[in-house]
Amino acid sequence: MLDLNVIGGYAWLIPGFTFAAFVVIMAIIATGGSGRLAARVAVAGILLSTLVSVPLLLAALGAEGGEHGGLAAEPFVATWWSWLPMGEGTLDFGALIDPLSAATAAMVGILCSAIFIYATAYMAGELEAYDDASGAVDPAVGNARYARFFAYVSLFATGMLGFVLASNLLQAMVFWEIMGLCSFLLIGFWYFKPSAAAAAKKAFLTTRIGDLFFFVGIMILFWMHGSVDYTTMLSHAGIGVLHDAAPLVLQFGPASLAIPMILLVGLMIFGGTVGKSAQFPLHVWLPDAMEGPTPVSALIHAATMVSAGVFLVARMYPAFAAATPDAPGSISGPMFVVAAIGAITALGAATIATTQFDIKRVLAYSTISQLGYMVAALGIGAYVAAVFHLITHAFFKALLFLGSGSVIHGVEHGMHHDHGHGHGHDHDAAASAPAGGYGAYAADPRDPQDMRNMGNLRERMPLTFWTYMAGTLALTGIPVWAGFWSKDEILAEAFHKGIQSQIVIAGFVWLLLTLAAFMTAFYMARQVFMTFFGPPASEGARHAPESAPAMVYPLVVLAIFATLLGFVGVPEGLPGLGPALGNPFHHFMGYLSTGAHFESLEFSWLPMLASVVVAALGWLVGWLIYGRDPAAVRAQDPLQRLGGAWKLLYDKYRLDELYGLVVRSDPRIHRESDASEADKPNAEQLGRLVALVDAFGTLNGQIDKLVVDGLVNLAGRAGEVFSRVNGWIDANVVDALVNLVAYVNGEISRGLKLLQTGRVQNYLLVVFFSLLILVGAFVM
Amino acid sequence: MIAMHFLQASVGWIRGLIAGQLGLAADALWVDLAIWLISALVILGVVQVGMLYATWLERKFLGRIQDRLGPNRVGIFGLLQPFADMVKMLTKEDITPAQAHRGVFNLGAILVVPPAIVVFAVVPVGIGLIATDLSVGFLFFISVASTAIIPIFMAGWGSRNKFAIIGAMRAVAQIVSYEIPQVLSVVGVLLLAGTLSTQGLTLAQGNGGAGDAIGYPGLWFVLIQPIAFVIFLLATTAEIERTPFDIPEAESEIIAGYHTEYSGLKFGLFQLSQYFMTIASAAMASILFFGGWLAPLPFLQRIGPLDLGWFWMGAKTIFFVLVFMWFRGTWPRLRSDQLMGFAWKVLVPLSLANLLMTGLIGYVTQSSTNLSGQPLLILLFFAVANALLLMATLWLIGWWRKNSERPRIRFEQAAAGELPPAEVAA
Amino acid sequence: MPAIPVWWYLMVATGLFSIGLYATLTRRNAVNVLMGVELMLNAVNLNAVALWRYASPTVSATVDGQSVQLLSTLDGQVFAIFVIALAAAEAAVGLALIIAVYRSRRTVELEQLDMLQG
Amino acid sequence: MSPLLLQQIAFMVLAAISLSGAWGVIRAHSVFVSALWLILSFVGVAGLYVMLEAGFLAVIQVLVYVGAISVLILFAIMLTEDVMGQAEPASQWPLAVLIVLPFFGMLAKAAFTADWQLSAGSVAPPEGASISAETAKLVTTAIPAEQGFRLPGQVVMLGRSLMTEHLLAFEVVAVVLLVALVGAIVIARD
Repeated sequence: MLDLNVIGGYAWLIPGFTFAAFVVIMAIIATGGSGRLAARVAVAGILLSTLVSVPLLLAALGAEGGEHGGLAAEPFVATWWSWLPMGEGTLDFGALIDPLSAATAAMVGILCSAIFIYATAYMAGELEAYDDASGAVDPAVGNARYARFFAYVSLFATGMLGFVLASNLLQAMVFWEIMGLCSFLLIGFWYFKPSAAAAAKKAFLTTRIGDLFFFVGIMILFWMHGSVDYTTMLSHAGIGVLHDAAPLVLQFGPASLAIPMILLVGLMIFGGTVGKSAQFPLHVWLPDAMEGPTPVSALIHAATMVSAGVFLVARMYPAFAAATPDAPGSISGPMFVVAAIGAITALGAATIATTQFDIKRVLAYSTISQLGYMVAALGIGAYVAAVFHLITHAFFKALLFLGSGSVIHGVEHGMHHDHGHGHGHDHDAAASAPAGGYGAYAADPRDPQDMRNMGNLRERMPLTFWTYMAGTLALTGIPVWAGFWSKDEILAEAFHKGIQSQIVIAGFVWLLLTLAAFMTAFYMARQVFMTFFGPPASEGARHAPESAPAMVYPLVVLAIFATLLGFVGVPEGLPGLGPALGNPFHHFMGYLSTGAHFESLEFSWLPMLASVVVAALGWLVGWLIYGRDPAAVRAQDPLQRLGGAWKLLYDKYRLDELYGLVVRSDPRIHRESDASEADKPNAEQLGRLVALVDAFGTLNGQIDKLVVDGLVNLAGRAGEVFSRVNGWIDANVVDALVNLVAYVNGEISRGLKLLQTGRVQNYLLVVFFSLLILVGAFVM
Repeated sequence: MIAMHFLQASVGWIRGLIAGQLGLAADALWVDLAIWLISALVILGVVQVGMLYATWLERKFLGRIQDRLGPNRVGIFGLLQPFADMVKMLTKEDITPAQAHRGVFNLGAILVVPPAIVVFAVVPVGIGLIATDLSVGFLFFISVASTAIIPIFMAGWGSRNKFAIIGAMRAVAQIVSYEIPQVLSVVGVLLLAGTLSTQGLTLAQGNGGAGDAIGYPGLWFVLIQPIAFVIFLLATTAEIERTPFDIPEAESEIIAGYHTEYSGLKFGLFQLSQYFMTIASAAMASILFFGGWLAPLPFLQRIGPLDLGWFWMGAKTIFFVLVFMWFRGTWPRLRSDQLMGFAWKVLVPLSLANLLMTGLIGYVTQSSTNLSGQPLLILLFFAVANALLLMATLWLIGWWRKNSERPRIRFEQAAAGELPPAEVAA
Repeated sequence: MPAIPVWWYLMVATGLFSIGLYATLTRRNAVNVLMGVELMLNAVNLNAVALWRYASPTVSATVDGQSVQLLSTLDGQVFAIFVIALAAAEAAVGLALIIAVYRSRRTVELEQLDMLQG
Repeated sequence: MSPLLLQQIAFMVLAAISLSGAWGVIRAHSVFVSALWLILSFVGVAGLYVMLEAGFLAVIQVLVYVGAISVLILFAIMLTEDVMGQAEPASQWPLAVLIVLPFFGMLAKAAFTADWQLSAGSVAPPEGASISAETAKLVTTAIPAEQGFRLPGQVVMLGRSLMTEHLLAFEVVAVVLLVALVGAIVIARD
């Protein structure tokens, strides 16, 4: 077996390889080298990282089995270099390897490898031909752009891996911000598209809000512990410090407000999560982030970076649970807020997803929803389940995104086949949309991302379809696929605590999450039926080819993961399967750094049955509405008959508008990203409104002329007379006084000026005169 | 230590002698006064006669160098020539220019002599034979010698004569410049001797001297500090404005420099002071580097009860006076810019390097217990260091010569048409 | 007790200082002003050395079998040495300034150097 | 004539030299002559240092003030010769008198009336005198020798004092001198 103490010492290679790849690619770009070479370097970098991170996970698995919390309580800590001497200790860059970081690092490595390989093919369009905003075509620019993509994603992988392995909170924050930067760069990868540039800015600024809270949290923790090392902060003693800390008392005159430190710290750290993991109310950036290339959506905005927020809460979980350090599963302190936010996000995003037409946008809301699941799970103390879902979700959501990318790619190629002109893919569709759009809620026939332009892809792209189905089944929680086991574990915990233990918040969470599960099945069914079934709705769908092998094989790999990964976390109580598999995931992950242990949940059929039933129901409803005649629903979504409620959902609860109103009236910040679907008021209603306004205006005008103007003119006359009097006084009294003051000042200054002789001896005379007086007073 | 006691004993003996003659207590103030008076008279007498015969010696010596006889009419070998010169000088008309500032003009001539005499107060000629053994003897010599430039300034300014003022300014610039390498070169010796007293400096160079206490062998410092000696000798030659450094009174350029307007007795005073300073400098060179009144070999120090310190001191002093004359007889005068450049670009860096070298070796040898009792090893150190310093000296002088000669080379190139016209015009 | 009371020295220092001050305040020529400053510095030095000699702490000691009082510090002299060193620096910079001013204005009369007049 | 009287006479002569030199500075009609008077004053002060048993300082005074600073002053006068007219006082001289005279009076009063807490001690025993071990402990700069302890001369003690307790000031002065040197060259060069 692999020895953690040996391989742990090489953990720096994990982010090191990708960073080296980044540096090499930057050199390639600087020297004008080949983009394909850059892609190969990036893939090589991440594969080497994976070759270290997977054995690291195996070594961590082998190192499990300590008496008091095992590897979690006694993690392997490596110091890479001492960065800053601070106070008594130094701030080190290093690695902390415990079950959480080892599992996540391996997951990130495998996913990044798959996505990088996929991207080499997906982004190849950049290489072939390139036209930027000015219309200039220059292959060298395309080449550099292709290479730049891989530079960015390599740097991103560095950030994510460094964040996961970080040994202290400040190091984590540094890599966290590197990720934020890469996210910004990659969302705005096609920066000449106004919508992409706006989306990048939006994502960057929105997450900064969360990061501010995060940083404040770090500072509070440093103030309390004198260190930002995880091992110091999150040990049993460190949690004790947090537990015993005096509350922060805010004084408002006579009233005072005492904020427990646990709550303050937890909420501040959670602020970072809300921003990064796109939780309500800062979730608005993530759907817009789909402006970036699809591999980026899969990598950053589905699988890794957004789950970094969840990872952060999981990492800091002992601090969140510090109110009851010995019963880690109980809900206390800031966890209420975490649970509520997570549940609201899960359901809210799922409802929005039911109304979207953009294939990636649906998945984006699905991602938000699933992140809400994880956050809610952490909030109700289902730590293991949350981490489990984090891992499984990363795989199947990345699979879905890559699948959607494959679909878009196919449809787009189909369109090219049809029209024989136009280059590039998802970026130029929106750019070429006519200014007026295609009417309210109608599909742009040239948009390769719109599900209403698809159909029948099941036959055109069979491998994509089948792998996509694996991801869908996993996401919707159909038994044996990975998502079922992880989602079921969350729901079981919520059910257990909420219904059986009568904890209100957990019950609330269970209710919302179950509803969200139904919604999930429903919108995924809708998506699958609209995309893959029925007759083709456009030339693009009709001629869509299967994607390149480099794109399909990663899908297959991920599909295998999405299908089978769940078996590592099958509840032990499940008859038959459970005892056979033994739930290794829980045994691996079930300890906290404080040494506390999460007991395995007693198995109960009820929540499992409930979730299966809900998922099945969702599929059923989805089939009833969308599955029977996909062609019709592509023309007009049946749910649109819901009217206002549908529009509210379609407009994402109009949160963007609200923020725009509150934060800044410039509509560009929130409107540009969906400029193609600007809502148009009904013309007829508009006409009536105009007539009414006209009549009112006429009446108003008369009143204005007769009454208001009269008053105004009267006031004007009076004002004029008064002003004349006033003017006289001003000129003869006030000005005279002012001039007098100025004159007196001038005369005094003229006298005082004489003191400034410019002769050094005069000054010296004054100096010694003063000295004479001073010393004289002293001597006498 | 032994020498110290001996010194005190001999002072006590003289003191007792005087007290006995005058019938006073040995520690009375009068005895001190009498000793001072006797010292002053002895110094004045010896130095004045020495000065007179230094002029004779110079004329004879230069004569030999220039293949002629020198004074040979007045007295045998012209030995009475100085007295004849003195009579001539005293009987010449004393002229004060009408435009001159009378007070400053006269004071300049008068004040130029005292510093040259006062410096002899710290010149020892044997055990106990020193006017005052100041603990800061060498510094006293330097500071008093440096005051000699004030009367030069007064002479130049008071004469109301362009040549006089130019000569005075040149003299002051030169003396101020050369004072620096002069002092810096001696600091190495002072470090080794551990004292500023001239008597102490002398004793430090003998066996059992003060130098013994800090582990150095009884050797003349010229052997340990040869570079410093050369620097000191050159700087001193410049200090006393002797050829080749006699630019302030370069007769072919500015007539006679700051004493152009002086005649008769006052002119004589300038000559007097210059010969005094020459003798004093020669004495100081022998004290600092050649063991002062110490004999070259121990058994030559005394004959029976008679200490021969005065003889050795006199011999060394006359030797150095001859050296100065030899310089005058053989070397051409420097150009003014060469003179200043030589002081600042060659002598000052070299003396600093020498000081650094001495300090380093002193530090190493005193801080290392292994070396403190090994004089030969220390001497080896100094030998190596001095060899290095000599190489540096040669390189530095070469560099300086190359740089100072560059204008001439360029001029010749221009004359030969080797330079482009634009550069010639520039 | 030394033969001369300490206030004799202090009076000389006071006189030097006052004369120096007068020179500083009344001389037209910048070089003359500098001379006044040097006089004042000399007065201060004299004061420091005199008070060092007369009023610095002593220690009882046995020298050659006799009990004597020895001055325990040389601080007054050290102070004076520093002042002299700084005076040298001051003179160098001051005279360099005077020469620079003379080059540009053809005068060193302080009453004509009043460019800062209000 | 006792040694005491002799000392007093010497003091008076030296004081007269110093003060008359200073007086000459303000009374001379020519700047050059002022400078010469100034030199006289410096020499007088050096003599007073000798009387105060500060021989090293006296020599330094002559070396630096007479040999260096005065020469600088004379040089400056020479270089600005053409503006040297009659050295008449500035127009504010009556005011200056009004300030200087009370100043003098005040300082003189302070010199007379202040309690100086005089202590009677000799500067140092004769160099080479043997001292007891207790004395050696008191005077930390004593050099051990075979037959007991020897006190070093004043110059040695001054050097040690500069290199130990006043080292910082010494270094600072060294830096100041260097800066002044460079600054003077920069200011005065063409």
